Amino acid sequence: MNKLSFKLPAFEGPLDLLMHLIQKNKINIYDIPIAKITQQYLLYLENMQEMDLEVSSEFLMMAASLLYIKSKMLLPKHQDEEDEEEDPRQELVNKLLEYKKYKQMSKVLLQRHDHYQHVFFKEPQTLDFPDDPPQIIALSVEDLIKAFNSVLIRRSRLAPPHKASFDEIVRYKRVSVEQKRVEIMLLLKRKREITLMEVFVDTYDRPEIVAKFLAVLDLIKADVIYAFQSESDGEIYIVRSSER
Amino acid sequence: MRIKEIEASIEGILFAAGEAVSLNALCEALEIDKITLKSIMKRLMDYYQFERRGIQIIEIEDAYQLCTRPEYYKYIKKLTRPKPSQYLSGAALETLAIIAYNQPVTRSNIEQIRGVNSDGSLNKLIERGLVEEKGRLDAPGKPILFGTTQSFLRCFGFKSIEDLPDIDNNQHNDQLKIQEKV
Amino acid sequence: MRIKEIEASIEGILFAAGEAVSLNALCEALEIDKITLKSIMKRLMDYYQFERRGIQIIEIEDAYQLCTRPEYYKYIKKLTRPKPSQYLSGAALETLAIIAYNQPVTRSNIEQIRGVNSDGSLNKLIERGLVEEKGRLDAPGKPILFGTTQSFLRCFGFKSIEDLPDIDNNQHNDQLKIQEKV
Repeated sequence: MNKLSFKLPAFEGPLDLLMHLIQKNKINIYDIPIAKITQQYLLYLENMQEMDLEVSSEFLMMAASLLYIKSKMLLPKHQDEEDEEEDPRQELVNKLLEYKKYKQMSKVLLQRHDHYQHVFFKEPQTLDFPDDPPQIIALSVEDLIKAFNSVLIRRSRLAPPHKASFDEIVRYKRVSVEQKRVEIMLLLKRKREITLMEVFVDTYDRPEIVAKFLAVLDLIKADVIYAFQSESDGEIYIVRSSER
Repeated sequence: MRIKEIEASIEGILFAAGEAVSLNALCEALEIDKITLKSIMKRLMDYYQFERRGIQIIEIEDAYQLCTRPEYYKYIKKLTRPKPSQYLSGAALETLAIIAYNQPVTRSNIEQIRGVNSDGSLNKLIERGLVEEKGRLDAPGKPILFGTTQSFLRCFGFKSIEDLPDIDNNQHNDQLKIQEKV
Repeated sequence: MRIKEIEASIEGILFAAGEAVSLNALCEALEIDKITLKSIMKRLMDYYQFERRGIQIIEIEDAYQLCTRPEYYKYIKKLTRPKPSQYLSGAALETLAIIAYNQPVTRSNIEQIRGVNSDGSLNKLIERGLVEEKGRLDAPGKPILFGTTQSFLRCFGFKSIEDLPDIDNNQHNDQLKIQEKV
C-alpha cells in the first residue's frame, strides 16, 4: 500500500477507523479479510503517530486484538472437533455493527439538530402578579390622573399661593449663587479664617441664605475653600484651600 | 415575499425578540419600506384584535412588542408563581404622575409639588423600572433628572409620552381657583 | 368558556410562561379535563400549522411550548443576537445517540459501544444541557447513570423518547445474516 499522502481524517476511535477501512475497501462487514485490514490499520496508526495525532490506548488495544484474530484464523482447524467453533471475527463484527448503528443515528440526529436549530424560544418572563389590588397594568390612566389631581388640590390647600399669583405685587428677586461665591471669597481675602456664621451675617432673605449656603457647598466641592471644626459641635471655620 | 409570509415573519421576530423591536429594525430585516410595513403592522394588529387571540401586538414609540391580552389574565395568573406583591402605594402613584407630566424633573421638583419628601416613592419607582435617570440638570449641585421608562408606557398602555391624557385644563382651573382665593 | 376563549387563554399562558407548560397545569388553570384539553391543543396546533403562522406550539413530554417556525429563521436571525455556536462534534453526536437509545447508561456502557473513552464528549453534552445524571446503578462502585434531558427533545424536535426513530430493524436483519453465515 502506498504511503498515505492525504490528510488523515480524525477518527472518533478504533471502531471508527475500522469502519472507514471497511468502507474504503468495499469489504463485506460479515467477512472481513483480517490480514488485509490489520495491515492497513497498523499503517494508519503509524501515520497518525508520525503526524503527531493522538493515538490513544484504545487504538493500540484494537491493533492487538486484530493481530490476535489474525493469528487465530491462521491456525488450522481441527476437523474432528464437532462443535462449531465461533468465528474469531464474530465479536469484532458484533461490535462494529452495534457501533455502525449509532454512527448512522448520529447523522440522523445531526440533520434534525440543524433543522430545529432554526427554532427560537422566548425566555421565560418574570411576571408580576400583585395579588390585591390587581397588577399595575390594571391601574388605569384615570388612577394616574386622579393621583396627579389630588396633589394639585392638596397643594392648593397646604402650600402657599401659586407664585404666579404674586407676580403683579412683588417682583421675583433673583439671587445668583455665583455672586455669593464672589462675596465669600472677598470675605476670605480680608480675613484668613472666618466662621461659617460670618458668611450669613446680615442675611435675612431666605433665597439669599440658600444661595450663600449653596455657594459655600460649591466652593468646598470645588476645593477652593476648606471647612473644619476644632471640636464636635464647635464652630465651623472656613479657610481658603491654599491657606490650609 | 407575500404579505402573509411577511406577517408570519413579523410574528416570529417579535416572539423571538421578547422585547420591543423598532420599526426601522423590522424594515431592515424584512427588506421593505416603512409605509408598507406600517400598513402590514396595522393589518396584523387588527387581526389579533379581531380574532381576540391570546396575544397581541402593541406599539410603543415606533417599536412593536408581542404581549398577552389582558382578557386572559386570570388564567395566566393561575399558572405562574406569584411574585411578592407589586402593589404601588398612593404616594408612589402620585410621584409617578408628577414625573410623567413634568419630566424631566429633579427630586426637589417632586418634593416641591408633593409638599413632602418623596425619595422613598422615587426609589420604589426606579426599582420597579417605571422611572429612570435622564441625565443631570445644569444647575448647582447638578441634580439628577428623572423621567418615565418604556416600561411605564407599557404598563399604562401608552404609545408615547405625548399620548398621556391632557390634564392642563384641570390645572388651569385649579390655578384660577387659587388666584380667586388670593 | 367557549373553545375560542380557551384557545386564546392557552396562547396567552404559553406566551407568558416562555417554557414548556405541562398538560396537567393547563387543565388545572383552565378547569377542563385532559381529554378535552388534548383535543383543543390538537386543534390549536393544526391551526398554527395550517395558517403557517410565525409561531407554533410544540409538544414535549406531555407539555406544550410556543416557539417560532423554522421557515422564518432567516428573518429572525437578522434581528436577534446570534445564538452561541451550537456545533456538536461527531464524537459528541455518537455519544448522544448511544445515550438516547440506551438510557439510562453508565460511562463504561458508552465506552464499550464506541470503543473509546468518551468522557470528554459526555461532559460536553452535560454542559450543553442535553444529557443529565439520572441516579446511580445498583452495582459495585455505584456508577452514575446518564440520560437525555427535555432540552434534548426540544433541540432535536422529539415529543418524547418513544418518538426516536427506530434503529432496531437494521440490527435484527444484521444479526440474522451473521447467524446464517456462521
